[in-house]
Amino acid sequence: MIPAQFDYQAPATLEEAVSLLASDPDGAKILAGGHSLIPAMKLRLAQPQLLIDIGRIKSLAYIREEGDQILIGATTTHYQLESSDLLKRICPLLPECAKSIGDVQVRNKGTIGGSIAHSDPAGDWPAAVLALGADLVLVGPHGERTVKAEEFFVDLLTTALEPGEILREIRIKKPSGRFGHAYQKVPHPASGFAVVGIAVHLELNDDNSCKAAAIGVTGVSVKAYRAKGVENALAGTSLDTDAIAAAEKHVCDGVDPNSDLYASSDYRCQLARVYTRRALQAAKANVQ
Amino acid sequence: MKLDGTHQLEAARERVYQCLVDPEVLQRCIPGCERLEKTAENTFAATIRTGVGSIKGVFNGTARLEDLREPEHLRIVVDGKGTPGFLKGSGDLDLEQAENGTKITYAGDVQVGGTIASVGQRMIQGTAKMMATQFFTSLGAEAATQVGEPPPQHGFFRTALRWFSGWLKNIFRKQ
Amino acid sequence: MKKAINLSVNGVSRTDEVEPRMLLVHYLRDVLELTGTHVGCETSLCGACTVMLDGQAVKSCTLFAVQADGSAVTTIEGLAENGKLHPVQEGFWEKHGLQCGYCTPGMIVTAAQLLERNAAPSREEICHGLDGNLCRCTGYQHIIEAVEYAAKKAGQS
Amino acid sequence: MTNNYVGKRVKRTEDPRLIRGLAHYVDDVALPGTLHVSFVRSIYAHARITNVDTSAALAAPGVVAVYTGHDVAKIGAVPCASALPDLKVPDHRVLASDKVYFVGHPIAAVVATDRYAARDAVDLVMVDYEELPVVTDVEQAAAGGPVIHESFGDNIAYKLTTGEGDIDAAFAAADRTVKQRILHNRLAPIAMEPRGVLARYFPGEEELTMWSSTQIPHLMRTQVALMIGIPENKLRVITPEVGGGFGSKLNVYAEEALLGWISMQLGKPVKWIETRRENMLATIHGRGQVGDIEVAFKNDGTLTGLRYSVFADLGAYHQLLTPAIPTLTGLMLSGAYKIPAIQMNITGCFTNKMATDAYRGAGRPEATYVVERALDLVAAELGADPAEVRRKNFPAPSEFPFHTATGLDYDSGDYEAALNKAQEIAGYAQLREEQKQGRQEGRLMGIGVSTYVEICALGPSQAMPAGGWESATVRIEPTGKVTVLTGASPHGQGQETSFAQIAADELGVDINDITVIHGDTGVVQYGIGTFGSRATAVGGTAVFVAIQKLKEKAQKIAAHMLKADASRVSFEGGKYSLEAAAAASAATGTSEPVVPVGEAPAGALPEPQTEGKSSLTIQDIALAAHLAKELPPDTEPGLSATYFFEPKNFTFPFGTHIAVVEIDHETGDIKFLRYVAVDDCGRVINPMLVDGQVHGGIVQSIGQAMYEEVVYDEQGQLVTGTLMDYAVPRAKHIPNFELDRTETPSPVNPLGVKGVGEAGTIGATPAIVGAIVDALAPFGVRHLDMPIKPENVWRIINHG
Repeated sequence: MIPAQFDYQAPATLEEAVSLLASDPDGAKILAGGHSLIPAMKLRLAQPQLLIDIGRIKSLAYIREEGDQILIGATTTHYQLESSDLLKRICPLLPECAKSIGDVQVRNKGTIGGSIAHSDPAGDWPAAVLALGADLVLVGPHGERTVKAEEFFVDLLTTALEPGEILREIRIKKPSGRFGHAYQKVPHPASGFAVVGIAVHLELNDDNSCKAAAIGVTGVSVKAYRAKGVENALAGTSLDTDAIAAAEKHVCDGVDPNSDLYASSDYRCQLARVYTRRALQAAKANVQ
Repeated sequence: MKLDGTHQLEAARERVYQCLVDPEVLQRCIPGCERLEKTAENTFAATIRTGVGSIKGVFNGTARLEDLREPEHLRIVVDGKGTPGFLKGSGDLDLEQAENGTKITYAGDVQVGGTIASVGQRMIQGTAKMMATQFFTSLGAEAATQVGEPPPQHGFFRTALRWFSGWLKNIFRKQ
Repeated sequence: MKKAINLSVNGVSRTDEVEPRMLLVHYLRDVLELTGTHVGCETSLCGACTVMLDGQAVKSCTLFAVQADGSAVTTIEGLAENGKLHPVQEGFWEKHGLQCGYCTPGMIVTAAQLLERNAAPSREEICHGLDGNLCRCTGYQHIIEAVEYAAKKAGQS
Repeated sequence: MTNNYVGKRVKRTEDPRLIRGLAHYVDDVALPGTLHVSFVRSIYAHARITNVDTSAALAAPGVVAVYTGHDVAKIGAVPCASALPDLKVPDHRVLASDKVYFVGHPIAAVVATDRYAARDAVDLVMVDYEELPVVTDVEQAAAGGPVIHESFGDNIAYKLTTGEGDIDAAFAAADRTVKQRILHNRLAPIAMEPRGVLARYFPGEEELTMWSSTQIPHLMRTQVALMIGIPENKLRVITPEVGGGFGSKLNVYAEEALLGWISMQLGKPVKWIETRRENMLATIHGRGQVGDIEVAFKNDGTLTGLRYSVFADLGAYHQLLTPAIPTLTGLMLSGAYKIPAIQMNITGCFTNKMATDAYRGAGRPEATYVVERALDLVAAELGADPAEVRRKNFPAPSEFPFHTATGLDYDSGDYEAALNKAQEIAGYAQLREEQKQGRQEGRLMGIGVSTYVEICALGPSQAMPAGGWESATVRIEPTGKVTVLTGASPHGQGQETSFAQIAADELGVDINDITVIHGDTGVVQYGIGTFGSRATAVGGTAVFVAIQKLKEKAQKIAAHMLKADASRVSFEGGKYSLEAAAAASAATGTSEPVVPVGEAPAGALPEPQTEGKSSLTIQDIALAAHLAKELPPDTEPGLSATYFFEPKNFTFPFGTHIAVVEIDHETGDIKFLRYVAVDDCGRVINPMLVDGQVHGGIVQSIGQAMYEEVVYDEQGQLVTGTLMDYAVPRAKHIPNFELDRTETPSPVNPLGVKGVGEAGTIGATPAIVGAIVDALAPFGVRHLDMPIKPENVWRIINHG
């Protein structure tokens, strides 16, 4: 219940945060909403020497349109995303995903950047940002770089963030044309984490055939991933029952599914298949 | 918890075996191993600072090599205790000469206790797999060098990157 | 090293020096002696510690007091205004939404947030809104009815 | 004032403080200079302790003391109050010194100036262990696994056979028999407030006050006094607000005695508040049985015999009632049915786990579950409707008191009435029709029926380890305020309200003039506590009878003051009046209260004015009794009465629960369509409180049936160590409950109440499991073990 001692800094700017982090890249941790880190600290599984609280950098919390992109600041809370009218209009997958994270208290304080940087294997955001093909903007002592979501999630709780780097922004290409979306999840009855979570971004041709399907999967493997097998199987199809049934089978291709007390690996795969289908059907049904 | 799998290393079996019984190499390959001191024949005192993401712990304990049958088999037995609990494990490693290197088949049993056991339920298996992968990836890099050459650099992050690129290659190979 | 914090709790301005690791819930309970906010788990799952931080329901066990520096906190003790119970408090009393009372402060604060954002929630929306709060006594049915009562009551006034 | 509170939905008097956050639980009690305790606990399930090095911890900032097992050897053993023949009782010390027997076993107590420093120092205590082989499976433990307590030679704590009737003959003569192995998952009670103790020793007075989150303040006082060697009358136990117990606080724990002892050593207040992880590790668990149920029956469905052979997983040590819990299972194996021969064979075994003990229902849910599962198996075997098989075996209302082959006499009941009512509310016939239709369309819908009976109002002292009575003192203060002191120690059940309802009706006073006090051994006469659905049936009865005693005295005083023979004075609506005829001849007077008590000037007691009055309120009498100027001869001043109620029998509430579920055949997900419960808990004092008890109980059943399970791995590590993995039901997991009641008064107590605290937990589990199994009947399923998770269901659907 009680964390080990640490030092605390609340820089006013991101630059300050980067230089603080550079002072001790191993012992320092970035604190955003704290909803992944603080529970681990209370169990003393994480004992950082220094917490750099970026929650006070006001300029890091935003949702805005810029050209054909949606820019989301790292410390934007789940609730801000859930309740954003702009996003409901132009990128409804994000609010839908946000709504299924944890509970209202967690959504009020937890941040999208914290969640993505922590890369919990059962976190919700990784699935959504993968499905939306997001770019993640990382800033470090040597400047800024952009990493594709697909390359960002490396392994269990392990990302492309180099020591000393901070996730600053999530950039998403504004969905255009005829698109549908869905995030469907089996929450663990105790923790609320995704046993399986499927995010779908679906683009249709004028004849209602599938132009492109992007599917982010969380909960199934040690890290979130794009279900390329499903995506490839759907491309060009009419998205009818048979096409979806044929495609859903590929959702666990190439991954070694997790197995735990609640769900064995083959049951998890079954859930992934079923929820892939349900998410696809839901996405198809809400195409504008 | 059972842990098993196979790894393909691009090095000759004898070389891989040498690496496995070389404490200096082992120290570099075991993720987070800060100290590996010989205390008796094939027995070492070890300090391992390891973890995933922000979850970290320090373990002190012993590592032992058993059932040495060069160049085809050995068993590694580890036992450590630390702030987040304890970990114990043993793994049998079988080395086979394969087409372009060595195929290692491992079968082990890992036990954890204390906090990590009671709170880390959904992550333990993933962590163990990840550590095994890191170990064998590093081992592969070590074995790819010749005796007397400087060892490869493979800190935690580099190892992960190397493993990641290897994984990407594998994906492409499959397709 | 201790850090100075300055915040408003239930409308009263507070200044203190705290260890950075001090959890907000311990600051409220042990330093300010506002013991209505409870601790029921250590993994952010029970919601007994819920308070309002700048108008948003948060789990005060998953926040350091230093993070609340400069903020306004409302705890269960500050929910009734001028001695008049908040409609959710009334609902819990009227509908027997509590038994042992331990989860109740967190449950009430969370329910208040729910009604602020959705004045007339459905049963399903109430359950979704209370997903972060555990109760082991009531079986939730009376809690749901209490929130429904409060929604109706607030709608009338 | 003629009151009619009993039977009404009266809002709780407890609530104003609770809903405003102004109530005090143990951790809310702050004393200056309090030291905080944190425990070093074993990370191994079975090991020899070779060394404990406390030097670094002692040197840490803020640390005042560190105690290990050897330091506290003088403290007596943690008590076990169960007396079973040939029971093996391990020497359960408050801190382990040589060996640890389960993960979480306390090894050292660190005392520091604040809770942060205490927690930090725990990490600095170095314990060296030598691991020993572990046994966690109860059957392996029985069959000769590693021996936990070496001196016993094996892990079998006791074996017991109970029951009446010729069981072998019953099975030999049966048309048919069924047998099923059944598992009762180990559960964690998870009271929302973890345990906690604050102890303060007064060196001058040589008195120790302990605030503890317990269900049994007086029993705890007795036991802790014995353990730490303080005279019992120098120890005061206060239970402030208690945040739920469910049996987990019906115990005396190592930490309680230790905190008292530490405070005496240091002469300072010391506090320990359990963390949730400690709560999962080292607060008792419930259930944990595995066994075979066998039933003998005739082709027409008549039950002729029942045998249950069970291994009870007791854990590493006995807590207060550990070995007794499975014996309660044996008592209730007749269920709501006429079964001529019943036998239970219990093998209680030690395992390297935390002790099991009383968790809501305490042994009786296990009985109801196996019996109800057995009835479903009989129905399946016969192809009969499960409700009809039950109906066939009910004793008729005229057969009560009904003697069972487990040796009990059920007090009263009309089981069929409850079944009929539940079926009617559920639309049972229509549901079966819908199910039939649905099956043809591939829908997996299931209906589960449970017609339970439970044993409550624990109980006659002969059957209880530490007395089964309950006490009450009722006192009317000079100002007319009524104080009720109850030895029961409610913690959320609402007896401050329901006892006030009883008192208000019986005394004819305003309910707001009544204060119910409990949970302070310095204030309240000795009592037993709140558990076993006893507080109202036993404790409420004590209040009721104490009031009658008080009124007898008041009547005498009233007669004296009214200058009439006591036999001519009647009591109604809070007033003693001369009988109508006598009143007519008496001087005319007002029947209004003669002393406007509430308007008395501050600091002065009004003088009772009785001259010429024909009636007096009981509050007038109270004042006169305290002034003692106008009392009949040989009458003690004051107006209070104490009563210790000894129940002659248990009570036997009953009811019917019907659960309707539908299963998603692709995911195995289980959804409730309906939940109907008709409970009969005898006379109802406050229907709102009764509903609340039933709701809460059913949801704990939902937890056991579908979500909850304490899981240890083979090495004895607790893998469900937090609420991240141990799933307590949330609001989204529950159906909309449709409750109703029948009301069959109990003849056992004058209130006619039976108790309802555990009914939901006892009656609901088999209905839920029955419904799930029924949904899966097309796959040939007859039983599934709990918790039934979606994966289990999916496996059945997809793999048979």
